[in-house]
Amino acid sequence: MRNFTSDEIMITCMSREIRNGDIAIQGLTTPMAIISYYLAKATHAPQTTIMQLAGNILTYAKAPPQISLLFNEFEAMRRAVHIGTQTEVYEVIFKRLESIVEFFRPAQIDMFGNTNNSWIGSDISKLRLPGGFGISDVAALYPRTFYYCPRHEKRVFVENVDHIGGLGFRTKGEFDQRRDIHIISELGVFEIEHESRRMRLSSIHPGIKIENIKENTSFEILTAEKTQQTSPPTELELQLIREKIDPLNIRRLEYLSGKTRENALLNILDKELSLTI
Amino acid sequence: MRNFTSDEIMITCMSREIRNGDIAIQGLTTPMAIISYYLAKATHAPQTTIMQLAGNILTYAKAPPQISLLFNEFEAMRRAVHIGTQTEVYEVIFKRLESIVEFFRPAQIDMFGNTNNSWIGSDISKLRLPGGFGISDVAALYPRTFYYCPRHEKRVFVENVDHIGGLGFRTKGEFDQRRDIHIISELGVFEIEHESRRMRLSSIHPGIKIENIKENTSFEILTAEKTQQTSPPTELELQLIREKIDPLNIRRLEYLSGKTRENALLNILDKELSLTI
Amino acid sequence: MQNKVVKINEACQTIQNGETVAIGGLTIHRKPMSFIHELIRSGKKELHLLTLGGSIDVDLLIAAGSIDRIDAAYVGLEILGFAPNFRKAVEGRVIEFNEHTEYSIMAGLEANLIEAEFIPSKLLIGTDILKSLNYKTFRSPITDDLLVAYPRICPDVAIIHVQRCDEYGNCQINGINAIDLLLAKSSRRVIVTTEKILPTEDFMSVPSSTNLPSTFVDTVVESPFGAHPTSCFPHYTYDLWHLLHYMESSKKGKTENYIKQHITDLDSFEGYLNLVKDDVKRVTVREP
Amino acid sequence: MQNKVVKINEACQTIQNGETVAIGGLTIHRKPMSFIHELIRSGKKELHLLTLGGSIDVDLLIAAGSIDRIDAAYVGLEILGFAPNFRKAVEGRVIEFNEHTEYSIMAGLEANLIEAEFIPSKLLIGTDILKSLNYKTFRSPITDDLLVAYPRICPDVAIIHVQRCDEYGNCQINGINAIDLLLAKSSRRVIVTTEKILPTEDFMSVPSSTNLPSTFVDTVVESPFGAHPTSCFPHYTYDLWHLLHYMESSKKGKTENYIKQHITDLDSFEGYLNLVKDDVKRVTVREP
Repeated sequence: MRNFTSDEIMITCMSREIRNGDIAIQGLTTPMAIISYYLAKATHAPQTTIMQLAGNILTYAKAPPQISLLFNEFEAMRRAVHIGTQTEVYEVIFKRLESIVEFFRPAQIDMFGNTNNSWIGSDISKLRLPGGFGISDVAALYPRTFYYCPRHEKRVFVENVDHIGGLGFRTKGEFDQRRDIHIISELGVFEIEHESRRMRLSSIHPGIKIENIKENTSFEILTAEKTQQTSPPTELELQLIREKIDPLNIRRLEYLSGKTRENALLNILDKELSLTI
Repeated sequence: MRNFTSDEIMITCMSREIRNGDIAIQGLTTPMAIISYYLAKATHAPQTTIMQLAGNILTYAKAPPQISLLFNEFEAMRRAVHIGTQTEVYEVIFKRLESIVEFFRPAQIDMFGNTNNSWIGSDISKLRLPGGFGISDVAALYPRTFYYCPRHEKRVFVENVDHIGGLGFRTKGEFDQRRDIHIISELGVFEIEHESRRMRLSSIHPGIKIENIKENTSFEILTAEKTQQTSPPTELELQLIREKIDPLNIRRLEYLSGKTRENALLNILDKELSLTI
Repeated sequence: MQNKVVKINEACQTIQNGETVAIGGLTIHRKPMSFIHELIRSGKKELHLLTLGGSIDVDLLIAAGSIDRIDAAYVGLEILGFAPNFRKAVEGRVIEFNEHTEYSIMAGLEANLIEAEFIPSKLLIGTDILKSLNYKTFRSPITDDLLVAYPRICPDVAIIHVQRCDEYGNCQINGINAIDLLLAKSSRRVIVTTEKILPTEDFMSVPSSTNLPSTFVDTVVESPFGAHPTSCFPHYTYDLWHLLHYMESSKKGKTENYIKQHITDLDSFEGYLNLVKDDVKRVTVREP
Repeated sequence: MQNKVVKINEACQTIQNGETVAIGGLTIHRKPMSFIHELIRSGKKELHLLTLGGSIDVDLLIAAGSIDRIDAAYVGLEILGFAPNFRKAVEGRVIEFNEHTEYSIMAGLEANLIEAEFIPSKLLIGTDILKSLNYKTFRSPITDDLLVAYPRICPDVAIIHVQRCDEYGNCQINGINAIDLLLAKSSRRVIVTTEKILPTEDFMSVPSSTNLPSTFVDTVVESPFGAHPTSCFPHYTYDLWHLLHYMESSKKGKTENYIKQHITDLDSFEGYLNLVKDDVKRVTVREP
C-alpha cells in the first residue's frame, strides 16, 4: 500500500523538475502546478521566482503560503512585490526562455507530444473545449515543455490529437529544433525521444504496473529494457503538501468530475468562507 | 512702441493654436512651448491635457504653475496624476493624432516646410546638431504640425534644408497626405499652402514690416494681397506669462547665445536655488 | 481633461449593432458585468466580441442572442468547467468562434501601439490554431525566413471595469490586470465602469498607481459591485456559488429564465444587486 | 529570486570591449554616471553605445576614447547647448554616429518584447533620417503598401540607475522614466545601479510602484548619488553649474584634465563625490 496519493506523487515529480533560480509561471486553473511551485521553493529550489496571472511576482519569506480556491487572486496580491500585466508575463517568457517552467494540462496528448485543448472529434460539433489559452504560443518555444495529466486514460493519451495546439514532433520539419517535452501522469513520467519523436516511459510510479500504462494508453509507449521507478515523495514533501500548502485538498479537484466534484468544491468553499471573510 | 516682447507675442500665438480638449506634448528644451500650454489651459482651453517628458499627465486646479529651469521634473511630478513612459507618450500620439499639439523648434526650415535638426552644411563635418529626437517621427503624421522659430534669420529660413528630418512637401509623392504645417516666428505666423506646397505668410506681428521678413528669409515667402496683422497679446495673457507662469524670464533664453546666455542662465539658477532647496 | 461621466444607459447607447466590442478582465476576474447586463437589456445584436479569456460575460451575451462572433483564447468558467451556452452555440455553429491564443490577440493589439502595420513572427507556425486563424505567411525581407503576419486588431470599443478612477478617466486597476491596458490603448473608444469615482487630488498622491491614464479613456460610468459575480480585488472575490447556480440553470436549458429574472425584467443593475444581495454580501471582503 | 548585489567594479568587469551598451535615463536625467566613470576608469574600448538621449554620459565616454559607435536620437546638454566632445568627434568622423529618432529606437527594442522579427511601419518614409539608417523597405504582404522593416535592436547590456531596489533587482524608478523599462526588457543583461537597496518587504506594501521587476535584472550595484551631475528625482536635481563647468573645460580642449581629475586619478566614484561635495550639496533636496 502506498502512503501517498496519485496527486501527491505527481506534484512531487513536477516540483523536482524545477531548478533553483527558475521562473515558474502559473496559468489558468492549474492548482497542482502552483502547489508544485510552492513545494519546490520550500525544498530544493528556494530561489524560484513565481509569476502568477496577476503578472505579479509572488514572494514569501519562510513557510510556503496555503493555496486558496476562493481567494486565489487575493493571496497572490498579498505577497506581490510587483504587479504586472499579461503582456509582461510574455515579455519575461521571451527574454528568459531557458529559465521558464510552466505546467500545462492537455485534454489530449499524442505519441509525438502534440497536444490539444480545442475540440474533441473530427470537427467542432462534438465537444468544444474552453481553448488552449497560451499553450500553443510557447509549447514549441520552450527548451523544456511540461505537461501534466492527472487522468491517464485512453481518451487523453491518443495516437494523434484531433487538432494540434501545443506543437510536438508529428512532422519532421524546419520547426523541429532540439527541445524536450516531459509528461507527468498519475502512472509515470514520460518524455518524447528525440530520434524516434515518440513518447517513451522515463519512470513508473511506485505501485504501478507497466500493464496499467498499456491499458490506459491508445498507442504503444516506448520503454527501456529495465524500467526505472519514480522516487516516492519524502516525508517532508508530503507534510508540506498536506499540512502547509494544500490542507483543503484543492488538488483533488483535478481528478473529480460531475456531482462528486461539485460537492467537493462546495465543501472547500464553505470551509474557506468560514475562515476568511 | 509695442507693450510686449517677441517671445510674448510668439507664446500668445502658440497658445491660441491650442483647442480646448487638446493633448499638448512637451519635448526637450522648449520652455516657450510649455509656457504656451499653461497659458492656453489658464485662458481659452481649460480642458487641455498636458503630457510631459516624464510621460506623466500634468494637472493643476486653478492658477497655472510657474515654470522652472532647475526643477522642471520636480514640478511636473508634483502635479502628476499619472506617471508613464516615453513609449506611452507615443501610444497616446498614435491613438489621438487629431488632438495632439506639439511645438517643435527646427534649426532649419525650408520653403516647403521641411525641417532639419541634424547637421548644417553639405555633410556632417561642419556643424553636427544634437539631433531631432522625435520630430521626424511625427512631423508627417500629425494633421497639424507646429514649428516655432524665436530667431527669424536667413540661416533658419532656408530655401532647402541640408537634411530632411521633419517631412514637409518638397516632393509631390505618395506620402503627401493632406496635412497642415504652421510656423510661428518672431516676425509672423506662416503656413504651407497646399496647392503650391510653399510657405505663405498668414499674419504679421504688430510693429513688423513685410521688409523685415524678406530681409531675414532666404526664399520668397508668399503673401496675400492684404496682409493680416496678428492680434496682440491681451492684458490677461501678458500678466499670466509675466507674473504667473514665467516670472524668471526663462523664455528669454530661447533668444540668447554665448556669454549673454550663460549669464542669464546662471542668474535664473541662483534665483531658483535661493527660493527652493 | 474633461468630465467624462455618464449614466450606464447613455454609455451603452453609443454602441452600434455589429460593432466589435472588447471586454476587459480575465475569465471570472473583473468582468464589466453591469455593462454586459445593459447590452442585453438594450437588445444589442450582431456584436463581435473580443476578449482574452471569457466566462459568464461571453456566455450570457450568447444566450441572449447579442453576438454572432467571438474572438478569444479561452471561454470557460475556470475551475467550474465549461461555459454551457458558449459550448452549445459553437458546437451548433450558431455563432462563429475564432480561437486565438494569448499571443495572437496581444500581437494584433500591440501592433496599434507601435504603429506597426502587422506583427511579423514565427510563433504558432505548424499548429492547427494558426491554420484556423487563416493568417498570411510571407518571407522576411531581412532573413528570408517564413513568418506569420499577425494583422492589427482594432476593436471599435473596449469595456473595462476598474476599481477607481476620477471624472476624467484616470484609472487605477488593481489585481489581475490581464491585457486591459492593451485593450484600452488599441480600441477606438474606451468605456470604463468603476466601483467608485474619486477626486483627482486622490490620484496625485499616488500617481504611479494610475496605470490607465485619461488620455486613453472616453467615457466613465460609476457602477459599484459592477463586476459581480466575477471578482473585483480587493472589494469582493468571484461568487463561485452564484456561478454554479448560473451553470445549473443553463444545464436545464433555462438560461432564458436566468436572463429574464436577473436582467431583462429589471430596470437596472441596481435591481440585480438587490435581487442577489445575499450572494454579494457573501463574497464582499470587510474593509481592513 | 537570488541576491544579485555586487560591487561596481565587479559589475563592470562583466562588460567586454566591443559590446553594445544601452544607457538608461534621458539627457541630463538619471544617467548611470558612477558606472560611466567605472567604464572609463577600467579602460573599456570600442564600446557601441545606445541611448535615447545622451548628454555628459556620451560626451565623457567619447572624450575618454571608450566608444567607437553611438546610436541615439539626441546628444546634447539640453538648455546648456551642444555636447562638445560628441560634436567634435562626429564632425571629425572619429566615431560613428547613427542618428535615430525616438521611434526607430523604440520600434527596434519593442520587437524583442513581442517576439517580432522586425517592426513593419510607414513611419519616417521620405526623410533623410531613414536613408542614413539604411533600413530595408518592402511591400506589405497584406496591403502591398511600402513599409520600412525596423530591425530588432538587442543591446548586450543595459545600465540603468534607479532610485530604489531590493537585492533581487525589483526596482522602483521614479520621475522621468524615458524608455528604461524597454531597455531592460530587450537587453541581454541588465545592470542596475541604485541610490539605495531596501528590504523586499518595503516593496510589498506598494507593489504597483515596482515598475522594473527582478525578472529582467541580472546585477544590482548600490551607488548613492550615482547619477550626479544628472538628476535623480526626488533626491537631487541636475547640477547645471557642474555641467557648465564641464562644458567650459571642454571648450578649452581640456576634457582630458577633467577626466583625470574627476575619474582616472581617483579610486572610485566615492572619491568623485568627495571632490565635488559642495556641488552635490547644492542640488540635493532636503527630505520633506
